[in-house]
Amino acid sequence: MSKRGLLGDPTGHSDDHSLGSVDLSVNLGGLQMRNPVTVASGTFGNGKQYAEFFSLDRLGAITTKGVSLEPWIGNDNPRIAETASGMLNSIGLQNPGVETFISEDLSWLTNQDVPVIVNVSGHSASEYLAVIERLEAVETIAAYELNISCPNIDCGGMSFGTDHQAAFSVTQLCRQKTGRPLIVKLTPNVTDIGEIAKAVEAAGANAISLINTVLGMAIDSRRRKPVLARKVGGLSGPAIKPIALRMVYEVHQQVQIPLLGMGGICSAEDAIEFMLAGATAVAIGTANFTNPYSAPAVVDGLREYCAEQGISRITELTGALQ
Amino acid sequence: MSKRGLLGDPTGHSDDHSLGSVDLSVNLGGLQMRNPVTVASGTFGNGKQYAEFFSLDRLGAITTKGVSLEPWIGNDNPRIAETASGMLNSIGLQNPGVETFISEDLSWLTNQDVPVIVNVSGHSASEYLAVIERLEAVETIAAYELNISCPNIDCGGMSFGTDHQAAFSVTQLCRQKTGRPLIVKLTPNVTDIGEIAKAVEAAGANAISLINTVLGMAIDSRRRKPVLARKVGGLSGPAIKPIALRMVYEVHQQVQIPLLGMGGICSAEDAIEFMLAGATAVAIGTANFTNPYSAPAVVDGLREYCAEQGISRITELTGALQ
Amino acid sequence: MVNAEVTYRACDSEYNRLELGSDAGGPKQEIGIVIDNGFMAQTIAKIRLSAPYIAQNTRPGQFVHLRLPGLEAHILRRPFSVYAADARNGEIQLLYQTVGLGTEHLSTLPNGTHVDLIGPIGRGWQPPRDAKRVLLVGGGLGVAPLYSLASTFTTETEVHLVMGAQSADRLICWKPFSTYITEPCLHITTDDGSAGQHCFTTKAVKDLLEIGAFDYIATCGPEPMQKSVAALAAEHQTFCEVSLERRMACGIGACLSCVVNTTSGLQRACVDGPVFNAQEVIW
Amino acid sequence: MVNAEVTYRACDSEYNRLELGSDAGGPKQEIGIVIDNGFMAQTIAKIRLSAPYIAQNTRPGQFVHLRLPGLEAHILRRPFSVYAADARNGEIQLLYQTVGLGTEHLSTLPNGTHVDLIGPIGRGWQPPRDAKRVLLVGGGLGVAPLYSLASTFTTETEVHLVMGAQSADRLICWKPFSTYITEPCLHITTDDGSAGQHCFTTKAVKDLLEIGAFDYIATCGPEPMQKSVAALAAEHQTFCEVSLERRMACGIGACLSCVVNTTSGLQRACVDGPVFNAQEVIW
Ligand SMILES: Cc1cc2nc3c(=O)[nH]c(=O)nc-3n(C[C@H](O)[C@H](O)[C@H](O)COP(=O)(O)OP(=O)(O)OC[C@H]3O[C@@H](n4cnc5c(N)ncnc54)[C@H](O)[C@@H]3O)c2cc1C
Ligand SMILES: Cc1cc2nc3c(=O)[nH]c(=O)nc-3n(C[C@H](O)[C@H](O)[C@H](O)COP(=O)(O)OP(=O)(O)OC[C@H]3O[C@@H](n4cnc5c(N)ncnc54)[C@H](O)[C@@H]3O)c2cc1C
Ligand SMILES: Cc1cc2nc3c(=O)[nH]c(=O)nc-3n(C[C@H](O)[C@H](O)[C@H](O)COP(=O)(O)O)c2cc1C
Ligand SMILES: Cc1cc2nc3c(=O)[nH]c(=O)nc-3n(C[C@H](O)[C@H](O)[C@H](O)COP(=O)(O)O)c2cc1C
Ligand code: FES
Ligand code: FES
Repeated sequence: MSKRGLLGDPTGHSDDHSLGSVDLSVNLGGLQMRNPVTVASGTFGNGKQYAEFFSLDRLGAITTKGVSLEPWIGNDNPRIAETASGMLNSIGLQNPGVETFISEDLSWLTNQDVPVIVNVSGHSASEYLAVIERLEAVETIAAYELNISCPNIDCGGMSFGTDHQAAFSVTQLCRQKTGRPLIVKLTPNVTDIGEIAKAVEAAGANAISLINTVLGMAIDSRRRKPVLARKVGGLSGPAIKPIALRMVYEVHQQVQIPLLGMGGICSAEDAIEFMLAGATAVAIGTANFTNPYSAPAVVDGLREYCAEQGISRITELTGALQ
Repeated sequence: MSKRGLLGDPTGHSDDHSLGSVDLSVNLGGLQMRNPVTVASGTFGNGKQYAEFFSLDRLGAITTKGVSLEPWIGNDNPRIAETASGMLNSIGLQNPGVETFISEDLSWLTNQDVPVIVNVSGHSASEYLAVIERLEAVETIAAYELNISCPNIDCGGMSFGTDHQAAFSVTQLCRQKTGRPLIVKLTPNVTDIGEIAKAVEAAGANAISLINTVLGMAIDSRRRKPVLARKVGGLSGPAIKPIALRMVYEVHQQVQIPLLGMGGICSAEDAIEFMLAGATAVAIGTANFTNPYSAPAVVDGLREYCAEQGISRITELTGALQ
Repeated sequence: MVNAEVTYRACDSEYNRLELGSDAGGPKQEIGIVIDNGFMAQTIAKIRLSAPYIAQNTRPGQFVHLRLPGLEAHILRRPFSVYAADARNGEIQLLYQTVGLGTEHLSTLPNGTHVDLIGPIGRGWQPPRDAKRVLLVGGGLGVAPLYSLASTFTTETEVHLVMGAQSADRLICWKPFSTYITEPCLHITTDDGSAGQHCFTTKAVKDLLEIGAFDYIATCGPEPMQKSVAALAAEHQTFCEVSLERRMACGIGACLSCVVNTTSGLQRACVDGPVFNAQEVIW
Repeated sequence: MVNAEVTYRACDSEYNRLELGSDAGGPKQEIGIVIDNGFMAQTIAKIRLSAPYIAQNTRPGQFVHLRLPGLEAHILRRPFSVYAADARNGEIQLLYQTVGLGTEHLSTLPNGTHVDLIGPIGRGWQPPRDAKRVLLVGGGLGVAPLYSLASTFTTETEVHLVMGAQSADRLICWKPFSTYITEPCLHITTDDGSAGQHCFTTKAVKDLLEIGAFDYIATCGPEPMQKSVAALAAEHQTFCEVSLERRMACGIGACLSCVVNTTSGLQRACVDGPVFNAQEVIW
């Protein structure tokens, strides 16, 4: 975490000219990013809130919260619980539906001079398709992230991500609807992540996001109740970083398409670990809550690391584990 | 964590007589324990080391490190890495083999007035069987814990625990060899833990241990290398508690046999959370490294909690989530 | 939004630069410095922090989102109402109850500790500008956001405060309120009768509403209490605002962890609240 | 195990109650209190702790396993050699280099901080009882466990110390050693020549071994250096001990995270070491 972020005064870009020569740009399956840092879906609203803290064009891309065909009301409260170096959430993909999303959130976001990745949810393959069809009409979208991995809704979501055949077919159907970069986001709650990754690659995904949250639970020993209304939720934050790194490393060895790594990233060092394991780009999620400047601080830190280590193009780091 | 433990002076039992009336005893699938607290295999050596800190008869049982037919040398160094609120290990089940185990470790341990659970490992079903056959000749063993879940050896270990048919058959074979309580230890690295749990129950297991470590990885961003020589390892400690609690909760709803819960337990509150989720007994693992008095401190804390909450038999807590 | 123009009491040193409901500065991250921190009662403590931006921009009812310094495994911030803010010397005060590891740790912070804050956050109280007779109802720590609200009324307004706690030793000190509220308008209740009236706050509210009409009721405290007060207000056709607590991750409107069910759909307690029109809340 | 009976130097206030290799008290958990803590060089600091049990029972070469206070997400203890122990006033000293978050945090602990220690741990140095000429070789922080070893020799033993560092500003202060080692026996090397001889420690060791025979060599520091020293010792048929660093979880022999490959199988650095007979180590 850069000192700047901690002191609450991270104004503008890191303008140190000695760092100027580092090329931070990456290409994530057709999505061109000025640096490898985006945010994790659902942790950044639709950008407006964080734009009060820093200019969004400092990031490589913005990933929106999950959007579905109809409005979803999400789960009951309490929706979050803190755990050791992590948190559980059971938001349940609350969102106003694709129409309101387009008219309200997207129209603002697409004026921020930053590529927009729209995270897409559905209860069924046809819902995913319908959302994408509707979004195809909007010119300013840079890529889709297909969330087939949400542990917080009863049907759909994670069930696509735990079965390689279902993952293949929903990806293939969406692929047929769009020429835009299609990123498929996988769940870590599986026995063999490589099998699912290979299936979505075969179905035409341009990139893979890893990882969504890990299924978990918190209990209040005094009240003898689950902390979350939904009882179980998705674990995120530093606690899951080792799990995420392992999955990125494993999947990188099994597919050719680029990876968007996430899970507990708080600092540039964390981001570099993901890139070394095989990620082309990274997303900052839960860390936004701890420090709203996390994402731009990671960008600055990556630039410093590259300058320090004599790396001229950050793409050199991807998979460069010795 | 009790203050006593922190001050390094936890002498003897908690002798507060107002707490005397709480019945802490539990029966774990035929294994009678004076309290629900044992230690997690591999984190407690074979007891001798911790006996320098407290009398082992304060615990409900001791679980030995994994023992195999022949000596195993384990993995290369480094074998551990620290992660946020957790650690990775890739010890790789180093052990001197069942003969030396019996003559050296077991003979000492069985004089400590505490039931001994022997954790059994193998590369193949026939190795598991051979170890159990050999151990059947030793009278002082209270129960077996079948480790079909170690992520740190190449063949065997986890592969039994990720496939419900393999889990069924190795459990059934072992079942046929022994009348002793047979506890089967499962891996969390699966899509559907309930399926595996039901398989081992059907095969005749008397209890289920949950969870072994979660596959993970740590990377040194400066040296651009994995921290562990084996690259990947098993994540344990507070970071994984939410994952473990969720699995105990889920399995408790799907099987009738009792559960031995573990994964990040550090305090009596943690232990109670596991019991509320459905565990009959609990094991202290990584916490022993942080505080060697963790296990007896949990016993004392459970007694205090029960006294405070007016619980006369601790078995009331099992599955008592509202 | 009601944009109240208020003339301030002479004795009111706090909030003198703030306007109720005006569009003061939005939330920023600010590193506060502990000036003073200590227990006031059994489990209730007060912390004073130097945090000029927040002190100058907070409106009554808003809160700060505080990162617990030195608790690295506790990754979430903690929301606390701003109890008092002094724009001139750049200080804010928070009242807090030690209910868990975070607040217990908070109570150990020595003077000089740097504390990472985000604030001021949220929609504050929106009393009608011409309210003549107002009733503030605080249960337990719920009085925290009411103190600064009390300070905003002019002498022309008759301000009543009902203040309840389980027992005398858990009662927040009411003395500071006497700057803004005259003795007969101060109604103390305890569940066990160890101080003030021996009843729940709702009983005292009920009695007051039966004696005379109010133009505005503001309440904060345990949700069942707020719900009862809201029901009483509805019964007496009185405009009532509640301040709701929800577990919060981001605290700035991004994560949807803090939603409140209202007649206009799900609202976020952090930025659409924490103060809501009581009649719009679906309990 | 060699059970050395040594007569102590008059000036030796430390370790005066300890016997090399004797069965002193085993490891216990003890809450130490920081008496003094500060940097001595660039990234090298010294911490003095009150810890009477450990101070009274430590033998040269043993270590303590320290819990980082206030770093709750760092669940593993950190091993540090006991640099010096004073049995009479119950104090121990550790020398440490800030290499990561844990040691950096350690350097910020104010006096009075309580630090959870387990110690003394491990097999210490086992010099032959009748050694007439001994050579101690410390690279970087590797000199830490050599200071107390130096203190155990009588005036009848000629003690040489080779002490190396990358550069002058990373060199441990050698002054304390002059209590036990006379000036001509003190050999300083730096990789960049900014102090002492401009060479690696191994070069200095090689030269010394060529000039005259030693009865005992003890070395600690980077593993490649120790390996080279061990090889030189073997060449000159000199009994040599090394002190090996491994990542440690339990620190008390239970977890097998710290193993060292030796001619008698895998040994645990924490309890079977950290000091090993160099000829038994399979590098
Ligand atoms: C808008 C708002 C204003 C508040 N103002 C005050 C105040 O002025 N004084 C005061 O003492 N308390 C106030 N609270 C409650 C305060 O945030 C919690 O008591 C505090 O977070 C508990 O932290 P802990 O670590 O001690 O407890 P823990 O139980 O260990 O906390 C665990 C998690 O639960 C959350 N949590 C626990 N209790 C509450 C709660 N009641 N409301 C919301 N989240 C909770 C924590 O933030 C944390 O994420 C306010 C809450 C909100 C939402
Ligand atoms: C027996 C023994 C004696 C030691 N004596 C000293 C001493 O006197 N002075 C001193 O400065 N250092 C000594 N060390 C090394 C010291 O333990 C590490 O420098 C320290 O643990 C680093 O912690 P960190 O949090 O700063 O680093 P991090 O790199 O953040 O630590 C991460 C993890 O790696 C482990 N680790 C990192 N470096 C080492 C290392 N070199 N050896 C073993 N584990 C390591 C840590 O213990 C921790 O578990 C000794 C090590 C051993 C095994
Ligand atoms: C509050 C919250 C909401 C989330 N919502 C979504 C979502 O709508 N769609 C999605 O694909 N992932 C969602 N996620 C998962 C994150 O995008 C990310 O995959 C996960 O949190 C791991 O990254 P982190 O540890 O950095 O947070 C959400 C996570 C959190 C914490
Ligand atoms: C160093 C270490 C060694 C372990 N060795 C074994 C083993 O031999 N057999 C086994 O079944 N589990 C082994 N485990 C797993 C633990 O028994 C336990 O299931 C896991 O660590 C989760 O509990 P915890 O978080 O409390 O440590 C080991 C864990 C650690 C940390
Ligand atoms: S706390 Fe994140 S939206 Fe309210
Ligand atoms: S550190 Fe556990 S055996 Fe050595």
